[in-house]
Amino acid sequence: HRPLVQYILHLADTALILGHRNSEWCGHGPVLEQDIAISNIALDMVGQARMLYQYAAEIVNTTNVGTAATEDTLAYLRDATAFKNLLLAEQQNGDWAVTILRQFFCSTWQYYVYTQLAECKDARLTEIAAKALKEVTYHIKWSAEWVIRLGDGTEESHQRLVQALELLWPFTGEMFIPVAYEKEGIAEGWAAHIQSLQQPWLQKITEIFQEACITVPERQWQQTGGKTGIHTELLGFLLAEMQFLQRAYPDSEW
Amino acid sequence: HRPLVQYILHLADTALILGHRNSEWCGHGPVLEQDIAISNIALDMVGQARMLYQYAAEIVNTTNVGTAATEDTLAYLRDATAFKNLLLAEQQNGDWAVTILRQFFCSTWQYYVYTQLAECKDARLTEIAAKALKEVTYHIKWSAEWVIRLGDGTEESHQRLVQALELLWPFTGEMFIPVAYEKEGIAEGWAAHIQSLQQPWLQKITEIFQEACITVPERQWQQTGGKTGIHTELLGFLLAEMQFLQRAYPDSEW
Amino acid sequence: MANLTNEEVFQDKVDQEIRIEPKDWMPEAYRQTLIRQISQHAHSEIIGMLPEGNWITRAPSLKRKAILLAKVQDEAGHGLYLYSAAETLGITRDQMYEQLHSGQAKYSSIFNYPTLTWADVGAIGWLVDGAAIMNQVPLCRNSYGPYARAMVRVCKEESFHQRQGFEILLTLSRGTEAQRNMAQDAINRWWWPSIMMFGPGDEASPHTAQSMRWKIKRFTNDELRQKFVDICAEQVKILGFTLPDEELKWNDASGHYDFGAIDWTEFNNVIRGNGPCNKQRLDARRKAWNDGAWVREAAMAHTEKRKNRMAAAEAAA
Amino acid sequence: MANLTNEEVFQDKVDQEIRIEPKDWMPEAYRQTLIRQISQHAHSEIIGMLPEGNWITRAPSLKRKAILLAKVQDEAGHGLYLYSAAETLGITRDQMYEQLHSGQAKYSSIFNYPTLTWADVGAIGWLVDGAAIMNQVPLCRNSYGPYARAMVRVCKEESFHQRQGFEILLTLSRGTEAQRNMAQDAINRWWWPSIMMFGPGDEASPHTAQSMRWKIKRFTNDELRQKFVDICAEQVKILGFTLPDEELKWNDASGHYDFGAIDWTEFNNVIRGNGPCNKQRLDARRKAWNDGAWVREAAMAHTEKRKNRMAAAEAAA
Repeated sequence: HRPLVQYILHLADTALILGHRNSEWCGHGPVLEQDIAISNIALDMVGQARMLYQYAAEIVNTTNVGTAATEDTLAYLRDATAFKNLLLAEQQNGDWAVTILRQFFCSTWQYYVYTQLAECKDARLTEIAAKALKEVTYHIKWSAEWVIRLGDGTEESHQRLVQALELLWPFTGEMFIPVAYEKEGIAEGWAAHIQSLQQPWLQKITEIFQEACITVPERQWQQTGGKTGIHTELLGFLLAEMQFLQRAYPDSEW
Repeated sequence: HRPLVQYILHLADTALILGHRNSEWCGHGPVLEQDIAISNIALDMVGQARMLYQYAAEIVNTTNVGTAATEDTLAYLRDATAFKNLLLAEQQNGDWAVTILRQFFCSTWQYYVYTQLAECKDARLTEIAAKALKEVTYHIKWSAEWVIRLGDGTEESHQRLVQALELLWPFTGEMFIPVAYEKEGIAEGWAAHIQSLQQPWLQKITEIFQEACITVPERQWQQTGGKTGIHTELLGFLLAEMQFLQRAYPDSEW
Repeated sequence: MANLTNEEVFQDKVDQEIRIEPKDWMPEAYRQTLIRQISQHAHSEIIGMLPEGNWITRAPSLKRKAILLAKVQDEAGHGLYLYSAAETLGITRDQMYEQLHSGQAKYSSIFNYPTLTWADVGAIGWLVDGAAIMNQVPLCRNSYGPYARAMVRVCKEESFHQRQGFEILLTLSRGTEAQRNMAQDAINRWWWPSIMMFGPGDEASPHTAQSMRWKIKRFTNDELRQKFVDICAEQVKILGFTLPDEELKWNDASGHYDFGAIDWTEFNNVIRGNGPCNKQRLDARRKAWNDGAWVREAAMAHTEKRKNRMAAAEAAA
Repeated sequence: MANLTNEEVFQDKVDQEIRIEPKDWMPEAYRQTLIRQISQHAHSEIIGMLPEGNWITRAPSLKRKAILLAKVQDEAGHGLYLYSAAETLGITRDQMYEQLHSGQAKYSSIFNYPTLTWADVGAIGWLVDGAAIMNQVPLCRNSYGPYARAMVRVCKEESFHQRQGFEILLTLSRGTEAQRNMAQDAINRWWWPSIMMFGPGDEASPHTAQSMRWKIKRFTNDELRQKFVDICAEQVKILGFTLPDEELKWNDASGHYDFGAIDWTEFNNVIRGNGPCNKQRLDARRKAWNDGAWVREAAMAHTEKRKNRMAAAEAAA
């Protein structure tokens, strides 16, 4: 079950790390209502991560008798090279434009991934995906509206959105390039066929970008590595903060 | 020997945390020569911290048979509430004005403290202080020159220095208020008599401020707590980063 | 009725426990008192997000992270209800922010203390939310309708938060020695500031009588404080910790716990801006507000554009 | 001698291993080649501070922290020597910065890779500094005096850094399994980029001949690369790790190690700005430069003020 576990961790880590970044906004948002909205998305992300980690832990514990993996050992006791989240998820919040665009890209990806998983051959993943799908549908709506608002807002907001796009675009390609464990999953029917998702993803992005008066970048070089544990320099710092208590006070109940 | 150990840790922690903050500039300084200078001060601070931690570890190990304290267990395996550094040392770098002023305040304090310790009743502290004194003398000179340069530079630099002063001044009072372990040390002759140092410290500050065209603030409310482990919210984040590897990979040689 | 003044009609309603609504006549002093109190309360929710928010990224388990995130988000929601209630009295949210950022408006001093360990999150839930509830429950029956209704929603969530805080401390109390020390230390630091949340003693609280007559207030500061002490003195036993007050002990005669003298110098100091985090808290809020300016402008500009486009489309049709 | 052209006198000196000094006549192409090469080298030192600097605050022991800090500081020093050497050729440091920040000037592509674990600090010391030394030692004898003298100082420190890097890996190799994995992973990631540090193969390196005639270069890229591979292939055995090249093996006939084909597509991609950290590195330097503008202005303004005051005092005397 190793590839399946890796795949679940890839989904879980992406949700957790993106949730972590969003949660950094809590108390610091540009508008009170949006502070609530972004925290809410963070909460949804953490919730999805938990369901996925719990499932991964069960498989691990069933496969390797004697191990006691839990959602928390998986989240708190792996170092950066074991994390499999999309590089996009770990990018810094930057300004509101970066946060919004990161969310829009990720949510749209999650939407198509979960839509496929909701019909996949793994019953548990089907369940989780169906549940997550409802939340993600709202996340796309919310972030797309903000993309439009910023792109078609003031000159400054348009400029900031364009800069955010420049920063984040090279991290989107990774979404649609399957790594080893995904290929196995695609073959066995428990992973989303991500190559086929690039087109609908791009279409949705293009559609919203049109309303936002910005253009989809030309094909360009893309960063990869997140799914196999080769991250940007940012993840190590994020984990140092996130994991501190579990690391400093091992074997404690919280 | 508990009060002596606490006192040594107070000096060591202050040096380490200040060194840590300064080291954050390495590679990001405003002028290449000053990048080197601030890194050099960071290096001196870490060096002083090491001498002090080594001494503290020796006492601990001698007193409590079976313990294996080292400079690294003391630096890396204590949580924030056990750290005894001045609150001033943990304040964020902010801009160059904050960093410079923080250094000037701390170095001037260290200068007077080490001057007294160089003649105290504890032979080992005498040695360490004498060695540190040479470095600290240069740090005062360097930071004082920068205080003058910023205060008597452009309108912007003057304004920034004034803001830095507003931010940092409430953290200076703690330097001269002895806590329990210091009082014992003062009585026994192995700690600096810090109350008597406030006057010369203030005089040095006043002198440089005059050249820098800024004024020493009126008496005002002062923060305390650092020496007894009650810190600002900043220290926890600093330690999470600093201690990550030691925490994540316990019992390893590096 | 024709002979009654506005003032008398108003007080009569209040006396009969009929809610005052936004369109009703009310004394200007009543309105101003409410604006001050409700906006102060709203600001407290918003500033109150910061100390606990400080631990969201470091919460020690995913479950705790989710609970804490939801809690801090609830506080934002409370801020929202309360700003809306205050707006019914003729002040805008931006005006209230302006008062907060300029230092003119107050917020609860408790949030000027730092959260230094994870246990502080527990202590805030148990003690700070506990004290808040004690203050707030009577406000559910206060005379101003929008405020009373907002408070009903707030109180429901707050008591939930308090239980969560207590549960954090309970878990720590059953944990390692380091965890127990962490929890006791947090209680030691938060106890006295919590006690002070009820405000000055009755003898130093000149507005209490008027507020009680208007039914904005229903108990005096000291009454509520005593009730809080009585409850905490019992609950702390369940935790197996102690409250940092050597004079705390049961008094058979009064049927209450006696407790030590409050250090009002500290209280006044923190109120005057000299708490450990006053500057940090306000700076954080000002920064959020200033950094968000371009976002709010963009949203407004976009709404305007849409409106114009729709108007143009209609005109063309 | 009277019949010799400037060009001939110059080449004669070079051939006789007499150093060219700033005031000597030199061909414009020689000057431009040197400016490009020295400034590129200086930029590499400055950008090179960033990947390792990334681990200063997280170094796993105080000793390692001090060593790393000193090392990164040394790199700043190297940058300083080299900028000074370039300045003797008639370009200012600010002009060189401007070229760096605008993306016009290059720096060593190796620094566009991220440092992801502590072991990367070891791998950079061993491999990257190792490759750098291989390139740099011959430069100590290059024909331009200021550059050659700067390189003597640089090389002395670099070999020290390389030993420190090797020692980090050696310690990890004797450590826990996690540490050994960390080290092998770092070697895997840094090996090929290090190999590429010697630049394109000789057949694709058109300027080599001219540079060798001018004695700016003394060995071809491939010669140096082979030497580096030969040394590393031996040293990695001491570490008990492997180099990520299945074709690496000793060739009795050539007396060298054979090694696999280099992925020049990646090399060219990174040079074109598509490395994992190109944007991050340049952004960090631009930010440092822009954030520091007011500091540099203040320093200049202050110097000016002092000068004026001294002049006024003298005039008054």
